[in-house]
Parts: sequence; structure tokens; C-alpha cells
Amino acid sequence: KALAMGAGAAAAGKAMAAPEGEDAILKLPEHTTGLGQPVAARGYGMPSKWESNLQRRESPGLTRVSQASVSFTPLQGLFGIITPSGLHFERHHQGWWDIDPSKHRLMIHGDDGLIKRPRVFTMDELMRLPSVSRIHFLECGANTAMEWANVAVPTVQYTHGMSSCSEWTGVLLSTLLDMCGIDRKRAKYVLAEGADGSSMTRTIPIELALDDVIVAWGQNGEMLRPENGYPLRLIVPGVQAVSSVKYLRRIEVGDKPWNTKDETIHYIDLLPNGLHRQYSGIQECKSVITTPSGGQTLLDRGYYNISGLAWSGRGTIKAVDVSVDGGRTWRPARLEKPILPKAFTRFNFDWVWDGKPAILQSRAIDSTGYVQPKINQLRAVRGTRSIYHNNAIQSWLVSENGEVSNVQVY
Amino acid sequence: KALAMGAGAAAAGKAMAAPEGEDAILKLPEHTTGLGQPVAARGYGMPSKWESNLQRRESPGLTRVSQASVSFTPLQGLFGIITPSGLHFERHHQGWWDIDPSKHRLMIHGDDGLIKRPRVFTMDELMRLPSVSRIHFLECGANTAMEWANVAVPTVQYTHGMSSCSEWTGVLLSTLLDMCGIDRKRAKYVLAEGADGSSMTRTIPIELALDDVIVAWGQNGEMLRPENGYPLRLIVPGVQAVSSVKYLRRIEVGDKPWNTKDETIHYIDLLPNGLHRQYSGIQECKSVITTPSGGQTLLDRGYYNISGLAWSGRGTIKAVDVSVDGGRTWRPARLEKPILPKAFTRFNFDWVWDGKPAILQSRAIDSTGYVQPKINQLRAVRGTRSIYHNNAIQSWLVSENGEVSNVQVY
Amino acid sequence: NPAGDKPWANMGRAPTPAEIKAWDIDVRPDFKGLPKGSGSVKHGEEVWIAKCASCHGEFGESNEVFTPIVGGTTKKDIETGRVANLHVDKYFPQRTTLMKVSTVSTLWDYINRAMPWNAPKSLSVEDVYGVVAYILHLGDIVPEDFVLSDQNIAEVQKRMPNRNGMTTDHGLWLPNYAFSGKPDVKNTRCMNNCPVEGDIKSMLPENMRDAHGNLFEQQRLIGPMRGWDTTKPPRK
Amino acid sequence: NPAGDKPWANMGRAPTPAEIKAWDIDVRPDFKGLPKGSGSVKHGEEVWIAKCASCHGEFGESNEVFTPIVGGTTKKDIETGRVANLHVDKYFPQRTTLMKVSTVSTLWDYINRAMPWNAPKSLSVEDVYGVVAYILHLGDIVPEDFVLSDQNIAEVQKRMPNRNGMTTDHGLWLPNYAFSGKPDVKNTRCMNNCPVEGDIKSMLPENMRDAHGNLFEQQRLIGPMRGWDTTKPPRK
Ligand code: HEC
Ligand code: HEC
Ligand SMILES: [Ca+2]
Ligand SMILES: [Ca+2]
Ligand SMILES: [Ca+2]
Ligand SMILES: [Ca+2]
Ligand SMILES: [Ca+2]
Ligand SMILES: [Ca+2]
Ligand SMILES: [Co+2]
Ligand SMILES: [Co+2]
Repeated sequence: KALAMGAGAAAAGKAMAAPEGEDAILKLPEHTTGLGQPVAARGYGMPSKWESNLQRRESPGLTRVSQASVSFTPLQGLFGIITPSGLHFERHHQGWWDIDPSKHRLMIHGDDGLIKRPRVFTMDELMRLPSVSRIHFLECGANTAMEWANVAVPTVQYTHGMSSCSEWTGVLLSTLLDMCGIDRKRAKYVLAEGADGSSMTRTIPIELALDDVIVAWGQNGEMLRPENGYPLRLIVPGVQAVSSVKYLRRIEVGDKPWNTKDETIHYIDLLPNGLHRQYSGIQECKSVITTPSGGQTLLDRGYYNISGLAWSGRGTIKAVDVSVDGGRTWRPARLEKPILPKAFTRFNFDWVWDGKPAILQSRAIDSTGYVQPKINQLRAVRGTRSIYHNNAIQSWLVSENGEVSNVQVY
Repeated sequence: KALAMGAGAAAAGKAMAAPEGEDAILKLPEHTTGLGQPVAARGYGMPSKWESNLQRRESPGLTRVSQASVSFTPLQGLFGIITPSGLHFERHHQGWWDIDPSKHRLMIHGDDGLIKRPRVFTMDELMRLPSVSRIHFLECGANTAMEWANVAVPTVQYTHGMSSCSEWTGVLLSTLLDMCGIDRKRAKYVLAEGADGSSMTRTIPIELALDDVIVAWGQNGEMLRPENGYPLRLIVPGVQAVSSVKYLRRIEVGDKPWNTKDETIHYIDLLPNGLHRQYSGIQECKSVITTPSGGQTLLDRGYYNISGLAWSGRGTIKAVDVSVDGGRTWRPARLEKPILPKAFTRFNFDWVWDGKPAILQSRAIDSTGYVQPKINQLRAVRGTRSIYHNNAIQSWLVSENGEVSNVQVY
Repeated sequence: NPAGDKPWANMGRAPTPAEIKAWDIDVRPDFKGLPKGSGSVKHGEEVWIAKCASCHGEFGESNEVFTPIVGGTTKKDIETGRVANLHVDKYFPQRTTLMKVSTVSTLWDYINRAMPWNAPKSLSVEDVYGVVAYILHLGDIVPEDFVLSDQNIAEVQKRMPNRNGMTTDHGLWLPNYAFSGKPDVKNTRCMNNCPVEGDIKSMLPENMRDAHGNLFEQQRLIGPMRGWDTTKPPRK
Repeated sequence: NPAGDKPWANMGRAPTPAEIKAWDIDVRPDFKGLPKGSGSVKHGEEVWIAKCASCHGEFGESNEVFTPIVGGTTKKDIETGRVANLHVDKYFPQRTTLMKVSTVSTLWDYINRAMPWNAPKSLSVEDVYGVVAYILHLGDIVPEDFVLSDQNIAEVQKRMPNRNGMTTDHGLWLPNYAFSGKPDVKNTRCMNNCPVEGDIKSMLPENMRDAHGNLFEQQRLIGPMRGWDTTKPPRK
């Protein structure tokens, strides 16, 4: 028997009320028999009104005030690898601003001769420099944090929605540091600092700073959105997103790490023995099935295209395997192109639901050969209180009634 | 001497008014000393208020009514290869609609046994099918049409802004046609038809239909925008965008082309001898410098990162050359990744402006070895009245006063 | 794949005959899809005056809402099937619909699906035959007392002024895509001492500097450049 | 490149000493960047009551606006430099700021740059020394009559309860990035007959079904699935 659904789903059924056909076809709608809206009615367009369910949302009770909080990307409704900028997850520590870019400055300096030519740049000057455009994911170190011990949230928006992927445009930090005459031998770390109230500061080791870190103004073809650091932010590919400092105003080059508030009070991973792992930057290889996912109900039995995302802070995705029996057997998924370093990779997988309970999982493998772990493997080493860097295999239970639930199975 | 600019540019100068420093640094702004906006203040975000100059715009006088018209993408302000969906160019023949997707249907049929199992699909059903996500450009066949004879418009928005590039998600048309039991031997063409008032119809040869044509619902990670065919459109990669029928309601398989209004009255290329080239689909290899470009003024002498876009309807971009002396000498530009078939490729090129007049040009080469032509080479064969498929090398004149103008030089 | 080769193959449902009929409205050059029926020039003129003339002009000559539908074709064209005014030497200013359209089926199909612009698909079969006949009459392709029908439309096709005016012999014709698709224009990848005429052949006339509005307001307020302030003359 | 190797090298300008001073506010664990000055616990208490207590509680214990700043540390911890309550066996419910922070410089730096939350960078140097002293006093790290200063802060560092509580000996520490970066947890790519415990270890409690609002309204209205209507019990 077909699983009859509530609002909106009836039309999906194979059987029709009237034998001559469906009204949706036989009665030509207004848009087929009338004149629509003019071009440029909206000089800057917005999604369809029918899509308004897909919004960034806070997780109730996760944080106490909304200016030091997070809003999650609705991954359950997204396709491909580009996250629409309007749905990019947000993490602010002291609220977001829409800064006048003509007054924004970036200062680069460093004592003891580590920077020979300290400099101040306007946006005009920065945007004249040789630029790169690259697709990279950003993932908060605390993504999937709520799931270390138990299932705590219902949907992939809340389990994995602190990650997004965009095409970033900007100048390589290495280009700027070289312009400023960095002492490449003695410099060991840079401090990145934001211009917002929190003046967010993060230590970045020089190996990364001179590698693929971008001082970015562009996001998905246009300027950064205010919520994402307009007019200037750092992009530290593959590293927890807190390092990708927004509203970037200052880079200081030094010889020791800074141990800032978000390096010794937060973004530290508590081990069972009471020690905290500090400077845990890399976002290890991870994947998640977004369709179907928790909080959804399948409309019917039969074929489904299981779809999801995989990414690795260490390189490219080499393969994604999918299991529909809770991890007993796995088959490789199809990977969509492009497959880029430190970027989302979209995978798809054929599945026929026979109406019986099923447990869906995905498992990513990256170019270093690393295989995404199970939650119990992570817990065996790190316990359940380390908050950050939960890259465990995610399990979704499909029940007989078609409901998909967040579960832990290993 | 530096070229002093009007509003907004003064801050870019190297000299400062006060010796102790700039106010922009010394006087901490409100956003550094206050509390900002909460997360999810905007569940769906928008660009900064400082970016409102970048809008889709009509070209005055090009068309007579705005529902059968075009709005152009502001390429002069964009980065990378992804066009923000809100700025994707628009071309409507009878206006755009925001269609209730639960009532939208796709019918696939064909007489004489060309389709053995005609079918009607709901969006629910289509979105269950195996999908692909691919980055492709869309370019109107009439892009750069106004420039066949003379320079007619001032900026790259109007010369080249009928092209955009997005990540599209949907099911391959070949998958659907096979489901419907297409007779792969006898089928020669398909007709694609929209559900809007114009019920736009275009003939697509079966070689393409069974190759990389997508029946798409996703654009840049979310559903298609209403202006781009929500909830369903065709994407015919590499072919003039009129074939990528929006609001797709019907696919008919046949054995002859249809010669629809937009195949015999428009989208035909007039030759000097009075013949029209018909079914001129492919968008040949093309490129344009977007920064700097017409209607802009350079703030100063010195270094600039010349940046632009290249694409080809026949494959991938192999190289882009840039000339700053009106075509006498050329050097290869840097290509950003990814470089994908039938997609925008972003190029960058180092240039130092010495304050003297300069003529900037870009020339793309694709994977077939085709080299983008000059306008006089095109005219020698096609004359000046063929409207469509002007893929000529674009020239921008930088005058001593810093102004960049649209010119024709060959 | 334990679920079979193409487990999605049964998605969707068969359309009913009525459903196909409701949407399968296309008319091909060989008149496949053309409904039986007829309409006179006279009936067409009535429909035209009531429902079309406001946008296209009484005689299809208007350039207000859209480019003219009628004009520029001759008796000679009807004989040859080639519109002479399309030749570059004729300097004919505007290309009308009748100068370009090669098949009468296209007019029938398009008017039936899309016109009147603000009420598409509201015409009866007789109305469509009628206005097509009326337009053809305005181009002197059919006489004033003509009644266009599914029976005689093939004969009318033989009088379409531009019926021989199309070619698919070019490198952009899609079926060639996978095979040859030979480009008609070639450039070479010269890198140094490249041959150029060099002078500026065309640039925007001074009086069109502000024809697209103030360009300052169409460019970003930061970055390497600003837009021209076209409310002022060019900088010195 | 005729324009030289790095023709962009001169972009930008040198900052003035005053400009660097205005922005270079960071304080490192070795106290590089710490301004000279001092502040007493008593002064700090006044500042705290006036400008901090409303959010963090009179004794830094509040969980209302942010997690507690004070609590959970002991005299023993001050000796060992390891907060015992962080050990998994202690079952200590919440981790306070003082339980985690390893360097006193961090408190100075952060309060100076970011607090009070709604008026960051409004405190004087004395205020910052004072409130840091007050917080330390609430954690019994310094006595009630203490005056914290640039002169004695290095001594105070030796009493920070969690000063030995950090490790960088792991595969995610960034400097290891280019070198080893060895992951601590490994899975294998088993494809068939893979070992699993198999039962459901955890799932969302029934009473939390609607804790995130009505999920129907958080999912697309079309496509392969719908959201749970959490205003109703699960479907049968
Ligand atoms: C409200 C204005 C309006 C009315 C009324 C109207 N038209 Fe049109 N017509 C247009 C516009 C605008 C276009 C161009 C549409 C496009 O760009 O695809 C057009 C296109 C056409 C074309 C194609 C011309 C070409 O060269 O592409 C024909 C033929 C035509 N109309 C016939 C008719 C007939 C017959 C009627 C009445 C039964 C009619 N029109 C009523 C506005 C109108
Ligand atoms: C209006 C509310 C408010 C006021 C007033 C306020 N704070 Fe805070 N404080 C916060 C919030 C919210 C955070 C967390 C910010 C974040 O997430 O980065 C915080 C964080 C802190 C922290 C870091 C705690 C941790 O574990 O991360 C310290 C230390 C602190 N405040 C001290 C102070 C001091 C000292 C004052 C007064 C001078 C003060 N606060 C005034 C709201 C306030
Ligand atoms: Ca069904
Ligand atoms: Ca300058
Ligand atoms: Ca048909
Ligand atoms: Ca007459
Ligand atoms: Ca410093
Ligand atoms: Ca006390
Ligand atoms: Co974070
Ligand atoms: Co077009």
C-alpha cells in the first residue's frame, strides 16, 4: 500500500480522481493564459515564495543570546555543492554589522623585524591586487557538537548545518605577507583580528598562512554578505571556521601563539583525562546524507536518490560509501564534479525502499586515505565531552511509517 | 601625479591629512565598540546595503515592453565563476511567474511509437530520480548583439551581461527519455515547451537531448529562482539560452524540427546575401575582461589585476590571452580552478598602467583549438546584421584620464 | 545494485488522452498537429481589430509594442520564396515578421499558443485561422476573400515570401554538434608582432554617454575603479 | 612580465605609530602587549558590579546570558595547575571559564577587547586589571586585597588552576599540518559483512519531537519527502 501523506502530497499519487485527467493539466493555469511580471521587476532576485520553509534557524536552547550564537544552514533542502549565500550558516560572538567599506582598513605588522614593511590597505587597494577564486567549505569546529553523547536534535540542519561551501575571491595572505616583507625564516604564527565588538582573534601557524589562506572580499560571485564578514574576511581552508576571521582589520606576525579566548576557553577539545586538546584546527574528513534525513517523511515506497555531502580539511574526497543496513554492507556512491580540495563534494546513490525499517549511513574517504570514523570509535579515544570535531558517520533510521529519524548506530 | 577621483575615492590616496594617522583607524567605529545584530536576524540573507549599485538592469530602448525583454547581469562587479542567482540575467517573452510547484507537471510523449510509455511527472516524482549537479553557463544567443555594427552600449553589463553561470541540479533528460521508452533509432528531435503564456517552444536535436541536457530544479544550491523558471527548466549546456526552456511543462519526441517562432522569426542569423542561418545553437568560445571595463574610471596609475571570464559551448577553456596594446602582443592569463566543460572560467592577468592610453583585450582558446575571433573576421563572413552569436574579442580603451571606454579595434 | 538496473523506471504515470490533447498544441511545418478548421480574412480582420491592433497596429505596421509584423515583402518574393529586402545591398531598415518567417505553420502555432499577448490561448480555432489569413492578406500572400483552412494551408505555404530563406549549412546547426560543427570564422593564436589595423574603429558617441543612466550608480563604490559620473563631462 | 616581478609590491601605505598603537591591543601569554598599570580586587569589584554583574552574576556564577565564569576550581588545582573537575570521573556538570583558561593573559586580553559585551573597549587599563583581579579572587587565586599589575602578573600565572591543562599533542594541531597531522581515530573501509553492534543506541526522546518547532515548516513543500508535522503524533 502507498503511504498516504498529509498536506501537499496527495498530488504525488499515481491514481487520479477523474478518469479524463488531472485539473493541473486540463485546466490551464493563469500563468499559461496570462501575462507575467516584467524583467528587472526585482533588480536583485529572491527565492520563490514557495521556498520560505528553507531558512537559517537557531537551535533553541543552544546559546543564551542571539548575538553570541549560531544559525544553521538548511542542508536538508539544498543541492549541489554551492550554498546560497543567503543561507550560509552564521556564527557571531558579538553580532554582525554592515560596515561602510570605504572606511574599512586592513593593517599588517609585526615586531622585531618579522614584518619589514608594515602596511595599511584600503579596500580599493586590496581589490587591485592579484586575486584567486576558489571553492572551499567552512565548517564550525562545533558542527555536530550536540551529538557527542546522544541524539539531541532532529534534522540535518541542526546536526550538520554549521557547514556551508562557497566560491571565495580574494588575495592570498602569502601575497600580502610578502609585500610587507615578512621574515619567512623567523615568523612562526600570525594573529588575525576582526573589527567587530569581539575583535575576534585567532592564531594561524605560518605554514598555513603562507599556503592557501585567502584574504577574501568575494563570495559566490558578489561581495561577502554582511553576516559573513563584509567587506573583508579571512578564509582558512580546511580549518574550523572560527579561524576565518570576519571583518578582518589586522594581521600581526609573531613568533609564538596568542592563546586567545577562543583558543583556551573555547575551541578546545576536552579528553576523558581532563586535558584539553588545544589548537585543534583541522576539520577531518566527514560526510552526511542530506536527502532523506531526520525529520522528513518518505512519501511512498520505491526508488529514492540518496544524496549528500562529503568534505575533508586535509584534501579532496576520494570516495563516499553508502550503507542502507546500518553499516553491514556498503557500496560506493556516485560523486558529482567538480571534486576540489577542501570543498564540498556532492554524492548520489540509488536506493529502493521496500517499506521495511532501514538505517542509512554515508562514509567518506579522503585523498590521504583517511576513512570517516564511527561515533564509538571517536568516543573510545576522545570521550563524549570534547564538543568539537565530531566527524562521525551519521545514521538516519527510516521507520515503517516513512519517518526518518536521527539515531546512533554502530 | 595621482588621478584624484570624485566621491569615495579620496581615501585610496597614499597621503593622509593628519600626520598621526587616519580617523578610520584612530577613531574606533561603532561596530568595534558596540553590539551588532543577532544571528538569523535575516533567515534568508541579502547583500550589503553598500552593494546596491549592482543590479540587473534593462538596456533602454532595446525592447519595447518589459515582459518581452531582457535584464542584464552586472558582470562588471562580479568575481569567480558563480553568478549570484539574484543577479542572473533574465529573458522573458511573456513575463515571469512564481508557479505553485505542487500543481506543476511535466509531460513526456511522442507519436508513432517514438515514445512507448508517455508519462506525466509531479515535482515530487522528478525530484526522486537520480540527479546530477553541474556548473554550466547560460548565454543568450543575442548576447553582445548590439555591437555587431558599432559600439552601442557603455558597460560590460550591456555588452556581455546576457550570460551567467550557475550550478544546476536535476535529472538528465536522457534518463527521462529512457524511462519513457524512447525509440533511440527513430527519434530525431525533441520539442521542449514552457508553461508560461508564451509556452516557449524550442527544437533540440536528439544527439544533444541524449547527451548532457538536464531537466533542472536546482540552481546554486537551492531551487530555481522564479525568474529562472521555478520549479522546473531545461538546461541545454553550451547552446543559446533560449533552448533552456523555463517553466518546462512538456517534452515531445519527434522526427522533424518544429520551426517554432523562435526558430524562424528570431534566433536566426541574417547573412549579407539575405539568407538566414537557422538552428544556430552553439555558443562559440568567447571571453571578456570584466575588470577594468567600459564605464569605469581607474583610480590611479600602477598595478591592476585584469580579470575576466571565458567560456565555450564546445568544451573547456584551454587558455586565455590578454593584450594591453590593442592586439599587437599577447600574454597568457592565469586560469582559476575549476575549469569545467561549458562553464565560465575566471582568468586574471597582471598589468601596470603607466598613465598612457591602452587598449585591453582578451582572447579565449577552447579544447577544440578554436581561437576567439576579432569582430572584423566575423563581419567578413557574417556581415553586421546577424544579431546573434557575436563572440568577438572585446576591446576596452583606457584613456589618459583613467576612463575606460567600449571601443572596436582590430 | 540489488534493486535492479533502473529501479526508478516506473516513476510517474501515463497521461490520459484528454491530457495530451490539452497540452499537445504544437503545429509543425508538415502541419502535424494542425486542428481541422478554417477562418476567413474577413473574420480575421474582425478579430485583429478587436484583439491585436491595439498592440500591432491596424495593418500590423506598429513599432510601438513590438516590431512590425507586416511590410517589406513583394510579389516577386512570393514567387521566389526569398525576401529580396533582406539582402545587405537593399539597406532595408527593419525586418518584419513576414520578411523572416519561412513557414506558415509557425504563425498558426505561435498565435494559437501565445497571442493575444495578455490573453494567450484564448482564441478559437477559427480565430487563429482567421488572423493568420488576415496577416497573410496584409502581405498580399492571400486575397481579401480568402478562407484559410487545414485543406488549403499547404498551398499557401508555397507562397510564403521567405520560404527559401533559411539555411542550416553552418557550423552551429546542432545535429552537427557531435560530428563536425566546423566554425565558419577562424582566428590564429598570434602572440607577438600580430597584424592589426590598430586605430579605433568605433566608440560610443559623446551624446550617448548618459544614455544608460548615470554609470556611477551602476558600479561598486569600492575597488579598483569607480563608475563614470555621467552627469558631468569626462575628466580632463 | 615587462612590469617587473611583483609590480603590486608597493600597494598600501605604512601605518603611523599612533595607528599601530590604536589597534595593536593583543596580549600574549608572555605578556607581550600588556600595558603597564595595575588594578585592585576592590576596584575590580566596583567595575564588576557596575558593568558586568548584570550579565554574569554578582559572583560570576550566572548561567543566564553566558555560561558561568567562576566555579569548579580548588586550592589543589592552583597547586597542580590541573583542574581535577575536568576529569571524566568527577561528573562535574558545567565547565566554567576559570576551569578552562590556561593563561591569565587571555582574560586580560579578552576583557580588554570585548567586554562589557555591549560596550567593548570602553574599560580603562585600571578597570581591566581590576576586573581580572576580581575574577581571580572569586576563584581564590588571589587574595581580597590583591592589586594586579604588569609587575606581578607573571607570578599570578603560576597559580592559574588549569595552566597545565592543555595539550597540543594531537593530529589536528596546525603546525603539524604540513608534516604529520596523524589522525587519532581510524576507521577501515569494510564493504561487506562489516562488524556492527547493530542496535539503536540513541534516538530523540518522544517528548523532544517538537523541541525545534514544527518540522513540517522547516522542509520543502515538494520533493521526495515532507517534514514531520510535529503538532501531531507520529504516523502509524
Ligand atoms: C497587449 C499587446 C499585444 C496584443 C494585444 C497582441 N500582441 Fe502579438 N505580440 C505582442 C508582443 C509584445 C510580441 C512579442 C513577444 C515576444 O517577444 O516573444 C508579440 C508577437 C506577435 C507575433 C510574432 C511577431 C514576431 O515577429 O515575433 C505575432 C505573429 C503576433 N504577435 C500576432 C498577434 C495577434 C494575431 C494578436 C491578436 C490575436 C496579437 N498579436 C495580440 C504584443 C501583443
Ligand atoms: C550585556 C551582557 C554582558 C555584560 C554587561 C558583560 N558580559 Fe562578559 N560576556 C557576555 C557574553 C554574551 C559573553 C560570551 C561572548 C562570546 O560568545 O564570545 C561574555 C564573555 C565573557 C568572558 C569570557 C567567558 C568565556 O567563558 O568565554 C569574560 C571573561 C567576560 N565576559 C567578562 C566580563 C566582564 C569583566 C564584564 C564587565 C567589564 C562583562 N563580561 C560584561 C555578556 C556580557
Ligand atoms: Ca508515486
Ligand atoms: Ca593608491
Ligand atoms: Ca505535437
Ligand atoms: Ca484588405
Ligand atoms: Ca601585538
Ligand atoms: Ca570577596
Ligand atoms: Co565556530
Ligand atoms: Co535569448
